[in-house]
Amino acid sequence: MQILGLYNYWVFVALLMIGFYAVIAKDNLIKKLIGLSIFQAAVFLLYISMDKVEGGTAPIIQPGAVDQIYSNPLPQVLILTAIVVGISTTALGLAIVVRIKEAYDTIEESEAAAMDREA
Amino acid sequence: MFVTISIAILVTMALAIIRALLGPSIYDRVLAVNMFGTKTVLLVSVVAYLLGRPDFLDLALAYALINFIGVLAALEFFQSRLLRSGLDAGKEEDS
Amino acid sequence: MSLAAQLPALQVVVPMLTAPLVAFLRLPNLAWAGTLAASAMAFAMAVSLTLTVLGGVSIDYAMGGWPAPFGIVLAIDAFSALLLLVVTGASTLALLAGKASLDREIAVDRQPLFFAGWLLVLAGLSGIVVTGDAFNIFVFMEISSLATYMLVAGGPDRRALTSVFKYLIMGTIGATFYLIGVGLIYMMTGTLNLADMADRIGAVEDVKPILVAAGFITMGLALKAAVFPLHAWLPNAYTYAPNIVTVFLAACSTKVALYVLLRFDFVVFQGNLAQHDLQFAGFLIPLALLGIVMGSIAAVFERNLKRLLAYSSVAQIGYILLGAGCVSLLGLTSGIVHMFNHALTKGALFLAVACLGMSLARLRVSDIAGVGRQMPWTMAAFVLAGLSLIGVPGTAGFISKWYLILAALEQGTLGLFMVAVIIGSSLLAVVYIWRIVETAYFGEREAGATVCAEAPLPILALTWAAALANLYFGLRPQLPVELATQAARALLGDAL
Amino acid sequence: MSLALDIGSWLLFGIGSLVLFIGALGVLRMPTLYTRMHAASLTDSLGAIAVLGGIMLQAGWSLAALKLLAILLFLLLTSPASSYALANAALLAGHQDSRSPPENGA
Amino acid sequence: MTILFAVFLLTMLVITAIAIVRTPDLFAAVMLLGIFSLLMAANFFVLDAADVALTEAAVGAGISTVLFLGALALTAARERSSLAPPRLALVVVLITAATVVYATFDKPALGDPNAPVHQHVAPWYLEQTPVLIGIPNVVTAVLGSFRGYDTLGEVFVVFAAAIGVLFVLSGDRPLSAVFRPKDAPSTGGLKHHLIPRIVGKLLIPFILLFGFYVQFHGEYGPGGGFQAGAIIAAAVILYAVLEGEDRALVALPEPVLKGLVAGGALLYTAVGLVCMLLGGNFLEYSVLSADAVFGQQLGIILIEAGVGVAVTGVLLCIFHAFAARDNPA
Repeated sequence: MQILGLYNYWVFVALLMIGFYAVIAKDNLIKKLIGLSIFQAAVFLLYISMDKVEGGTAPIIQPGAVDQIYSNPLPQVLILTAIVVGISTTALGLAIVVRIKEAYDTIEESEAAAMDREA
Repeated sequence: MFVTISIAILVTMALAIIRALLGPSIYDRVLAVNMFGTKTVLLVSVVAYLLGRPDFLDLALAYALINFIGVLAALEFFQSRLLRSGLDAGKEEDS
Repeated sequence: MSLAAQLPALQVVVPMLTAPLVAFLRLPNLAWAGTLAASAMAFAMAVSLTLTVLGGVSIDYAMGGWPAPFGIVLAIDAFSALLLLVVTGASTLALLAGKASLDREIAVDRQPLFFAGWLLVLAGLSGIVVTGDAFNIFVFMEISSLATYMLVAGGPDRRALTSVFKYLIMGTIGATFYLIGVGLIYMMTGTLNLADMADRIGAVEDVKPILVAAGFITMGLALKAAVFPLHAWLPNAYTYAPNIVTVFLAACSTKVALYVLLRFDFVVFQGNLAQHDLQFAGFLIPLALLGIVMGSIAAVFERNLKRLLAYSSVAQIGYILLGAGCVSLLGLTSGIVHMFNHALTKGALFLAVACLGMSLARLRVSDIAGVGRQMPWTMAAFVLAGLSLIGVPGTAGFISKWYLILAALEQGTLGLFMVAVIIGSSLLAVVYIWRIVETAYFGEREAGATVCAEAPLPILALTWAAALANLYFGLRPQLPVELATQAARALLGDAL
Repeated sequence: MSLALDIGSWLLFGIGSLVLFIGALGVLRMPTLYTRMHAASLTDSLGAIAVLGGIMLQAGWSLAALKLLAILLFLLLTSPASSYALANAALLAGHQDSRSPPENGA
Repeated sequence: MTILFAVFLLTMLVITAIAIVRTPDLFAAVMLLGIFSLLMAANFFVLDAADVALTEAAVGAGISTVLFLGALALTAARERSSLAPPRLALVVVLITAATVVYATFDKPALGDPNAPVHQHVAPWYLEQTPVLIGIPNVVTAVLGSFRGYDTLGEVFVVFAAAIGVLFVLSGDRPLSAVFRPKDAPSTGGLKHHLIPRIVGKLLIPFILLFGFYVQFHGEYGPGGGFQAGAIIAAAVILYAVLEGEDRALVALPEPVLKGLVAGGALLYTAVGLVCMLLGGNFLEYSVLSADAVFGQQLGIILIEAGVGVAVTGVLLCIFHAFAARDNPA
């Protein structure tokens, strides 16, 4: 049960690796941003996995329910904020990519770097 | 009862993902995304009952509309690309 | 409640509130004036907070009236006060000096947006410095980072775009690493408040997640602080940013990341994790030494003036880290004093570069040949600040290096090696500064090159003010040293 | 009464599962894009009706049933619309399957 | 049982992520990223995080897809086949992974009620929210009041994104041209597709209504300013997709959008300052009314409105800035 009980965390590790690899190994700038989204989503999963309580339900107090166990609200609040931060970073990154495409006519990092060296 | 139907929906979702992975054309992928989205809506509705929190049906509604908007945005993307490539072709003929 | 009691919140809120007010103004000059006013107010508040803190009290402020650990509290001690002075001071100085320089680099209609971004950088950095909550640090780190990317992307060269993209990717990885670390600590302690974390972390039995958290937080912040070898984003970002943005960033952005790093490592981990010293001795000190050497060497061979100074910054970050790595009162004091002094030095140097940028189209070392005679005041200020960078006695740079050497000598044999590196790198600094000075004064202006006019008075006057501040704090170092000693004592608290 | 409702739900869920599965299989196995779309769009609607109808029987007269009805209406409106738009876009772009009969190809 | 669902969903998540990274077709990657987000959201839902699930779906599957598509339309649809696989990257990733794996063994198992996170701070929120704030949704209470300062920061993060995108995209043209391409032919949206157009236009009022419901129901159920902002923005984006961006800009002109961006951020900050003027700390809503609990509720409603307004404006600004950009080629 230990392996299954930690399954969320194994998936977190897997997604972290996949996203991180895409960010640092891919040459395409949009692919890097996609990788960054996966990388951040992995962290969301880490936090949300913490909030679960056995037999609990979402932390919205039900009227009349006695002895109801609720999940932890705090990680949820943090991740709400983190999701917003993630989309903001993506939007700004995409705007920069669009400008790079117009200035260099490529969205491959190595090609742009090669043009910089020539200049 | 809810468990059975959830499993059926999960299997459907998995098949939709396989189609999305296979492609081959971009339209196949949009089709798969659309199908996957509808199945997520159904899954959320069922799980809301499974968890005993019917007030979470709001989520299913939100998913349904997000899905619709996503598909239409993808279509507009095709169309603008089509239009643009048409224009480009026109330019080539002119020059 | 009196106004004084609200200062910690206002310190962040005033620049933040001004940002949406100026963002969509049609009048760039009004936007500039508003930004300057907010920045100056922030500086005044920082001075007032510093005076309170110097009295030996630290200030706590409960946001929303909720006590820690349930709400977010702001906690200001000597360390935060010192950083607040640096951040708000650099912002005000650069804004005051930089309007003319900015007009050359950024179209007038975009300037209000630019100033809004500037205010967000200011608010974000101040927010990081004053808060006592680990997740709140992340939020404000992202405000300042996003706004910084935007400011850097305003540089006129297209290479600003590629370098800012690299900065965005590395910065986001750093922030996400930090978030992972905070998550792991939260998982094991159930709290996000730094002080509460320090209390509870010692009681955790399963320490593996905590150790990994320490690693992730250190790595993430080292990325943000451009600690060697994670500095890859820094040289180009500084080089292609608008000149005035470079002044602001070089003076404070990496220092704030270092601030968080030191605060976390000392307050949360050092006293509570067995063998945490190893992280310093085995990891940060070697990186610091390598950074000092490699940064200085890269600076010696660099041809672009701004990138040369940026590489020098990589070396200076090494000094700060080296001092902190000694894990002694003297060492930490030297590191923290160097944060202050290096901000003064680099601020003045980049201001001088901004002056040069007013007359020169390109800023390679070869481009300034003979400029010393045509822009005597600018180059004189550059030389003065350069002396401080080298660490000549009588300048601010000497003070921090002196303390650093004293701290290193406490360390025994390893200390002697550190001293050798410090002195060697100072000699390298002599080489690269001399190379600039030689070219500027003894080089021949190319035939047909335009005659450079001296920079306009406002920017020149403020460059001189910054350069003279190097002299002032070299002769009267009491204020930074006092603050730094207090800060070091507070950081070491349990570990002493 | 509740037994009847339960049986009704089981029946609807059974139909729903079957239809959804067949639809998914069709999307996976059909040879060309347009046939795959055909499989998806038909089963999507019927599957949604069956599944949501089954839940509605369980929900009884409540706000939840109203929400379910809203979701169902939404799906019934949007699903064919997006299918149509998708097919139309593919057609306009001149998409042809490699396996489509020669007389259809231009 | 739900745990097994989660395991299934998580496995699909990993498969999708691998496929996203492997495919060289960027359009396919973006579509798969949409599926990835929906899976993630379904997973959050199973893990009892309803608010987060709503946000992830609206932002990840909705807004993020739209933005990526907008950027793809302006750049390139395919990734150039990559060179030799970078070994250094693999090494860095493997070291990172090994570190995290090392930590995993000591983590409390999923759902363990004795985990430290369930012992400290969080129980206080669950106990005190009904007493101090008097609303059922504890997430909204923590978000709006206990950690309201974080949420203020969040609003300024999106604000920074909006001005950042406008600033970056105005780098090579006057700022006034960012929303209006000079002579690009209007793509006219999906004007020729009658059925989606009619269905879409029929639905838009209901989507808006639903958005307001999510906004004001946030104290009682999953929802709140951010989710509502994303849904309302999505409704307007739908209109823009169907009728063309120019028509959407007539309905909500540029100054209005900018006003929303600045106004939402200002509203939130102003609420905090009013608390200060009334003698409380920053964002201490209790002083807003003689009845502290009602003051808290009033404060949360006001700041949620600020969040909703700001997010709507920001997302639409960013969308229009991308959509109005003419083709560089």
